Amino acid sequence: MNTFPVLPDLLLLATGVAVLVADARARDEDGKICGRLAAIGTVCVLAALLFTRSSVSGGWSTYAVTPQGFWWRLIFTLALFFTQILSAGYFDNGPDSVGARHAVPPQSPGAFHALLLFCVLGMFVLVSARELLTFFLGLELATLPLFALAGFQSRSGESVEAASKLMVMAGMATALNLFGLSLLYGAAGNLSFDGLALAASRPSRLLELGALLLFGGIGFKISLVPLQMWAPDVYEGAPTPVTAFLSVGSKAAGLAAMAALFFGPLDALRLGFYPVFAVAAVASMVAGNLGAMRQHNARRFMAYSSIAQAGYFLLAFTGDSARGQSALLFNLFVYGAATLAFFFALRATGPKRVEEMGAFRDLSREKPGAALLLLLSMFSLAGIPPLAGFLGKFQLFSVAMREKHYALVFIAVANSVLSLYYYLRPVKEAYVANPEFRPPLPRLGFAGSLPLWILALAVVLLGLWPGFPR
Amino acid sequence: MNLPACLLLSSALFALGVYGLLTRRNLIAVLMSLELMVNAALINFTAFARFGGGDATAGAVFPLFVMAVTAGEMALALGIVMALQRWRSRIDVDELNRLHG
Amino acid sequence: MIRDALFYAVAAGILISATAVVTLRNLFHSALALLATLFASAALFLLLGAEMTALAQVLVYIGGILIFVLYAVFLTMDVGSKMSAAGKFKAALALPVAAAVFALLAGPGWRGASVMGGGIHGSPVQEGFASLRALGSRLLDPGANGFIVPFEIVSVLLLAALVGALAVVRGLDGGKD
Amino acid sequence: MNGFALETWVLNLTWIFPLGMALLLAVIPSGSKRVIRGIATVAAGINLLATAWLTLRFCWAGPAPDFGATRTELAFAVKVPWIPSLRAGYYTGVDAISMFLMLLAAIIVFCGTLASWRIETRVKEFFILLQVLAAGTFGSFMSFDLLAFFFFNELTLIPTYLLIAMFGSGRKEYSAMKLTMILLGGSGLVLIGFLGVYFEAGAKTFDLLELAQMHFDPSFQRWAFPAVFLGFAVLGNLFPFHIWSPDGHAAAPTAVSMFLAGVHMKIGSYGCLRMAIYLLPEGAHFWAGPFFALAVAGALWGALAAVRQTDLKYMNAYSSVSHCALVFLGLCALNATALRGAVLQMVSHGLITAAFFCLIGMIYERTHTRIIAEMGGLMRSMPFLGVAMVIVGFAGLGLPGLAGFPSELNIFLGGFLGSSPAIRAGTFLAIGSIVVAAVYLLRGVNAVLHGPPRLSHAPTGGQGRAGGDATLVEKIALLVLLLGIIGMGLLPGWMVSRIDESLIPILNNLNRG
Amino acid sequence: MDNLSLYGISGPTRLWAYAVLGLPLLSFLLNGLWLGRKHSGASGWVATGLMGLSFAAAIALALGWRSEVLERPSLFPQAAALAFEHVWMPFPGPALAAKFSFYLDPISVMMILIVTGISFLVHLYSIGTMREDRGRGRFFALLSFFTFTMLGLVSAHNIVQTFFFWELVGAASYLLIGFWYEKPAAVAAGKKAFVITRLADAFFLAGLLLVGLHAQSFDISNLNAASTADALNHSVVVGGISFNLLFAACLCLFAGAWGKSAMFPLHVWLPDAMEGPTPVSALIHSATMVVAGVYLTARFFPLFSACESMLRVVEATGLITALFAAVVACAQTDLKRILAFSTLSQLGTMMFALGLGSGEAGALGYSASMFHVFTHAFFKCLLFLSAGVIIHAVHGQDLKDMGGLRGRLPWTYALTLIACLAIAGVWPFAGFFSKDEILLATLVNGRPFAFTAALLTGGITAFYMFRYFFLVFHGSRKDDSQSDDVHGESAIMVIPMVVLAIPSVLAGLAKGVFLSTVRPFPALAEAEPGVSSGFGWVPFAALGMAAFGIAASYVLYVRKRTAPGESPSSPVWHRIVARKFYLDEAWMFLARRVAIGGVSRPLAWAEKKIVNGLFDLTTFFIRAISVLLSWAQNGRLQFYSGLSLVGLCLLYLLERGSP
Repeated sequence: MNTFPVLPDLLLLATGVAVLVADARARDEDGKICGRLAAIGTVCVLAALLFTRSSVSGGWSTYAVTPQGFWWRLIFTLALFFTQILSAGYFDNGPDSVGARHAVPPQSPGAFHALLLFCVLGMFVLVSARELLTFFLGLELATLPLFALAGFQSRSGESVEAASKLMVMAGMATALNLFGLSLLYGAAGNLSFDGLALAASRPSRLLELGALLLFGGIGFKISLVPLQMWAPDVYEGAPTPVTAFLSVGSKAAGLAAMAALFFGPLDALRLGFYPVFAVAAVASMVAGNLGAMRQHNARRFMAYSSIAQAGYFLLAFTGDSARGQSALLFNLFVYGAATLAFFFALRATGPKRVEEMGAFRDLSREKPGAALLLLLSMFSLAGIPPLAGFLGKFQLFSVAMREKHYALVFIAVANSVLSLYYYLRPVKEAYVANPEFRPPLPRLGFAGSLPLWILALAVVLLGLWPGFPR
Repeated sequence: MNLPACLLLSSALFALGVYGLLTRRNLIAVLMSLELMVNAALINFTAFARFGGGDATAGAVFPLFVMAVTAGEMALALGIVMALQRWRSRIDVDELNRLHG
Repeated sequence: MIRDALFYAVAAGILISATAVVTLRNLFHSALALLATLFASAALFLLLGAEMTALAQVLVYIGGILIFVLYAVFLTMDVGSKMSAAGKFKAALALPVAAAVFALLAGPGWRGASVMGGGIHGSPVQEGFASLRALGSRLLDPGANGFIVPFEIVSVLLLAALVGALAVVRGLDGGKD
Repeated sequence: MNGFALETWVLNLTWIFPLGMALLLAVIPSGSKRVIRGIATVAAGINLLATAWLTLRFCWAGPAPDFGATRTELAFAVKVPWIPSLRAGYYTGVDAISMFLMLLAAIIVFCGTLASWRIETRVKEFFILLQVLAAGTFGSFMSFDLLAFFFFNELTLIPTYLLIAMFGSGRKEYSAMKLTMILLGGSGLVLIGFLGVYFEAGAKTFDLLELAQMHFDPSFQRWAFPAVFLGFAVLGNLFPFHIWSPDGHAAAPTAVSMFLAGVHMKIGSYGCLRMAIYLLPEGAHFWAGPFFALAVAGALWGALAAVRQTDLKYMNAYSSVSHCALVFLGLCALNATALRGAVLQMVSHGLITAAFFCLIGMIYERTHTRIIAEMGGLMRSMPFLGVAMVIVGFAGLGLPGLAGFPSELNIFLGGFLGSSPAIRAGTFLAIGSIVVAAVYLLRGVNAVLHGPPRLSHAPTGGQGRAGGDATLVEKIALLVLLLGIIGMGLLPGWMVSRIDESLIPILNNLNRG
Repeated sequence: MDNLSLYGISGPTRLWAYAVLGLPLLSFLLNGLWLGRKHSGASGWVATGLMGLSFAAAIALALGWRSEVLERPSLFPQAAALAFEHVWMPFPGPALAAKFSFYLDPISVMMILIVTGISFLVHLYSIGTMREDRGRGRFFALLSFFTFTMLGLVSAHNIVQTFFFWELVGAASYLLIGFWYEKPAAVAAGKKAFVITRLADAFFLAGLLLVGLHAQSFDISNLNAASTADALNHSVVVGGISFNLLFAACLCLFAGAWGKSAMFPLHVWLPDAMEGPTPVSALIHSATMVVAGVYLTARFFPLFSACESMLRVVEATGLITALFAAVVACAQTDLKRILAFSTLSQLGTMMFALGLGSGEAGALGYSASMFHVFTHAFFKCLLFLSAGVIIHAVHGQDLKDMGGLRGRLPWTYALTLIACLAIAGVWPFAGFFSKDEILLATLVNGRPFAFTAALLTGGITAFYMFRYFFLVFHGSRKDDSQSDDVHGESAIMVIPMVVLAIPSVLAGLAKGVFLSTVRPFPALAEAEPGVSSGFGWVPFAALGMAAFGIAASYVLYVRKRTAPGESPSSPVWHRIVARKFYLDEAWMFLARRVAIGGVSRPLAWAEKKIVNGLFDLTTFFIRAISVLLSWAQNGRLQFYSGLSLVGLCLLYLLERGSP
């Protein structure tokens, strides 16, 4: 029984608890200690991850750390880390959209950070699960805190509305998942992945229905059509760091879940599920891309973008599992970097909650660095070489193309082309639109702009040297 | 009493939950409908445990965890309902439409 | 035979009370109907031989969850007040959806499971599969078939849920004070 | 990386250097416009000299490429692995086709830089973007790896969009968007085609020359060829996919118009030749007819549409449609003469159209109008520009002695060499476009330069911003272009022989089936 | 196909060839790049000097050619040689290459002499007329450029070279017609000239490519070989239309000549081209460039004569043009337009002479035509130069404003008379001999209709030339008030005219040489004597017609003092003729209404609305869906849930439904 490989998981848990304790004790300080503690913990987790990279746990039938899992955990942890940076100072001045209306004392970030950490712990569990119960719990742990996070600014109507919608839709997804899991259990006779894999080798309708329900339930997390409709509303209503986390961390968790099942025990089912994957992928791309065209709210815009991206991600499931998994992971890094970059650029337009695309107006003059980051982010998301987004999509397309799904790839490429239309809009605001009077933006400083440059480098360099994950 | 009957029952319960989910205007009622759906899944687990003949204990354990999770979910829901209550006099889901488009 | 009769009675009870849950216009009545449904489910679990599940159903669900629900009901509205009825249009749309979902779920269950008959994976009836002893040993077993890890995880989950609920509610009071 | 010849280094630096210059420009404060202009100009000048030197080395002193029946050696080649998992490599080198197109690109970037000296707002951004554009173009022309080519080609997209949208005029945002979307659509088709080729060849390599040795299944070629060809043809301005170009050109700032029409489109036609026809020869044979018909239609359509334009830039844009259609005419005739003509036409049209856009920009800066009817009699106040415009106009209508003639001669001859009477008849029709070219070009030249001078923009005297003739910088820009136009018109022979050598592998592939 | 090898001329003579071509080019470059802008005063003299040297070199070249080729029996019949030949651009194929060559045979030597000589004189003359023009540097540069390109054209042995310079000549013509670029009429005329000739040249290009491909060579001697005609002589079906390829190819080639020599109905550009400076008209639009079409036809005479119907086309075109232009000239009042129509008429005459027949008899027409090219160059140039003096003197070019200039411009008077007599074909002036030969050739070839038409044309020519002469110099002066202002005759303008007058009188003496050396078919040279016997009456008939024309003109304009130009009382036919049969209007209609209005305008509309519209429609469609999606995203939780579940059901159906 080797606990060493789960060191990151334990560290994550410990950090979460430590933050809670610190939050309870450091009442009078404005809670910065919590944020710092959380960040330090996250860095430790990152270090531990790298340290334990090559180790593989054994012994538990429920929980296993695999080499593949390392990359997933890395994604989750990085998403967490950047979300923490993004949230730094976010709650200092009160809830953002209502901040102007009510003078609200700063809200404690302790709970926020703890919830984030628990959420990521859930994701860790998700990718380590070797049986359905743990899997389910991981999924729930990765989802439940999000309600609270989305509604964290409980004085803001939008935030609470977002939380409610998220809660109800997630509840429905949970119900679907549960029903699906029960059918899988029924079909396999036990909960372990191995048993499930055995059952999947001789498909039954029970199994297929179960898989489909799980597809739906997990699809909710990756905002996949037909369970994508919560995303725009929740993204718009939730606090910006939470939106960022939803679009990167949570989506990654959903994909991890999808990969855990469909590249794992249900691999044998995937071939038969091709139409489902293909149609859901195409529908997501179309819904996301067309929906995004008319959006003026930056976060709502990103929601549609993330719906469309979910569609591309799904292409990974239409081909060979090893290649699919690797393409999925790579594209997640790429997508994550670009999406976070967008949110960092958004934050650079001011500390307040920013609603409209107009926030980017004239950014290229005032903050060329942030504008460049935005540009790179948008073009990367659109999949334009030489940025990382291209290679990400290229690998996804390759997976489908290798299986000669020409029509699917054609539609995906066409959608990718179409997507540039709206991805250009923030760029247009930042670079092209005529300046309007605005109070000068606050300076970011070195520490403030460091993550921007890191992300920018990631968006560029990942596109040029895609040396992982192998 | 056999497996198909149980599955039929759970399906019907789930469908009733869906109906409630889609029609109830009060958020708490909607949550109650969700509970029905979850309960349907629990019936499934138990039925499969009873009639499936595989690892029956696992099927009995699962509902216990689900209940715990649901409890947590309800706690959170209560918090959100309270927040919503503060903001809206009535927790009518049809009025939760400020975010749209 | 008696078990069958009991089963059908319980099933009818579940369905009727569930129908009441989703149709009654008084929220409080609705909540009471849910109570009935859950009790009936517990009875079903008993019938199926899962005593511990039934017990947990009564303790956790009815004792815990439903209290939350009732609390929410009391908190948010007058007990006697009625919800506005679901619009006819909405109901007309929802009914076919619910029917479709039923068909979706019941179809394979009906056919698949009936083909397999009882005992898909071995002997169908295992008395005591859900006894306290069986469950307890599995839950706390760190070994190959144990659920010790999920057990730990669910505790974290509950902690997270509580923290979340508190955070949301505490935010209403304007931060920590 | 040791052991490469100096030329190889220089070749690869032609795209790295502009990127470096872009970085350098990025750190210069945006207020010091003169410094920025200076650096940009020097950078473009160095690149031009380097490319010219390379061309000389290539033509007269370079290692004689060994064009065997099966294997092609590129000059100044370098091949290193890049993405091992995809087996994509960084594979660069030149043959005559890419060498001349690179020279063209260098000339136009240099002249475009000079022509952009009058830009006063956001100078820094402008020149940075221009450098990136240059880097992408150079990289495209020297890449012999499909993926790397695609990378470089797309690298031009972002700066193009921004340059038009930020520095353009008129309906700039609409035009920039339209251009970007349509071009990206073309790229999408290309990508699908490339993926198809890559997987059809067993996902072993992206190396163009290796892929070209594979015998692809004819039925595969039949669907892959139109994808690749049309994808590139969109960029190459083939009718009816040209719709991005008139609006794009009209809205773009001078340097970008020059670049778009002069170089960027050439990447498209270059891709049609190098990727589509080379890799998928049987598909080319199968599809040559329809695309030939499109080319003929485009030659006439563009020319006739140009006659009716009121805006000089639109006129030249439609003239480009017509002239680019001739490129495709040459490509689709699929024989040595026609292909050579197509390559020549790429270079010549690049020079001519860039010179024309350059002139239009300069005239616009003086008259503040591009509407033909609002101009007149500029010959007296700006004789240098006037003479240049006459020469360029003549070149555009294919006057012998100027760049347009040798290429058109080859294309038409190649067309008449074509396999079927329909091809020959189509060529005959396409020759008609040179008559229409005379109509619209002389109309433009006459209306702008000749006739009584208009008072509204009478010269204010002296060489300067308001009226007068070209400044020294502008003269240099124009002279370089004119030198190219005249030089190529008078002495096409030395280009032709090298181009013929480089076409051998393509023709071998074509004749294989 | 074997490439006929040609005799290469020796070193010194080759140098002369380079000089002939190089000196005008040098003049162009000097004037264009340097002298023209800074020292435009010197530019005329420099250009004239270089042109004189070029002329001298041409004479040296001709002499060299004569001694080396013409007098060498082995080479005599063909009398062809190459001074130099450089490959300009090779094409795939055995001998398919565009070359830059210098070809010497009788007609090219003749043309080289005419071009250099007349160009030299016109340059000299221009020093006088352009003295006060700001743009004289540009003028001389372009004039030299024209000379260079014209020389390149006539010396070509490769048809691509022909086309190369053919186009450049057109460009030079365009620039020189529009020399006064601020004068809208001049600019429009330049464009008209260029576009119409361009239209013809497109066919020329197609024709030369077709012929070249079948001959597997672009060398003219190969193209003219009998094997080329054989290779071409077959039927081709395109789009259901069957035609003979030889005829089609020749027609395409001839189309080039058609445009350049302004044959009916493509002639409309030539009268308008008179908007250019008079020296330009004298050099380009009378003596040299417009003759290029005739020259081209003569070049391909062996090829054309393999196709009988082709010759008929040539003949008919020439005849119609000759008669038509002569008739129209009678009613014109613009000084230079009269000369222009007279040029047209003469060009027609030269042209139809080429189409009279194949074989031995046809060769006679060929020689006569070339002889007429030779003589016509002098007297027509002289006419233009003198017209220039007149215009210079009275500041106008309308016959209605002139009269009685005999006293003021005595030199011009005398020289114009000589030229008029020459063109009218009065013995012993040059025109008599060449026209006589042509008339003879019609009869020898058995073409009485052509003979009649030619005779008639001769009469009309005499009539309108003397109408011109009488109206300008005789009668009363119209504008005495401006008399002080009138320019006289400056020496620099008169000297070239005098020089031109000499061959206008004496060129007939060269008839013998011409008929013996200028031959299309080398093999038939021996059979030449004796064909013209029995037609001794022909010269008298021609003289009679000329005399009749002159007399009629004298009666009408000296005796009766009929006013030129239209008056309300003029009959309808007069108006029709004066308006040139409304052909300009017809062309205008064709260009404006049919080509632009009927084709280009709807096409531009389609481009905007249909091709671009399709794109906009697509975007509209996409936007519409976008709106729909946006509407579906209505914020209603239960709508979302319902839709999700329906979607899930559909996915299940899909999964089940697919195999």
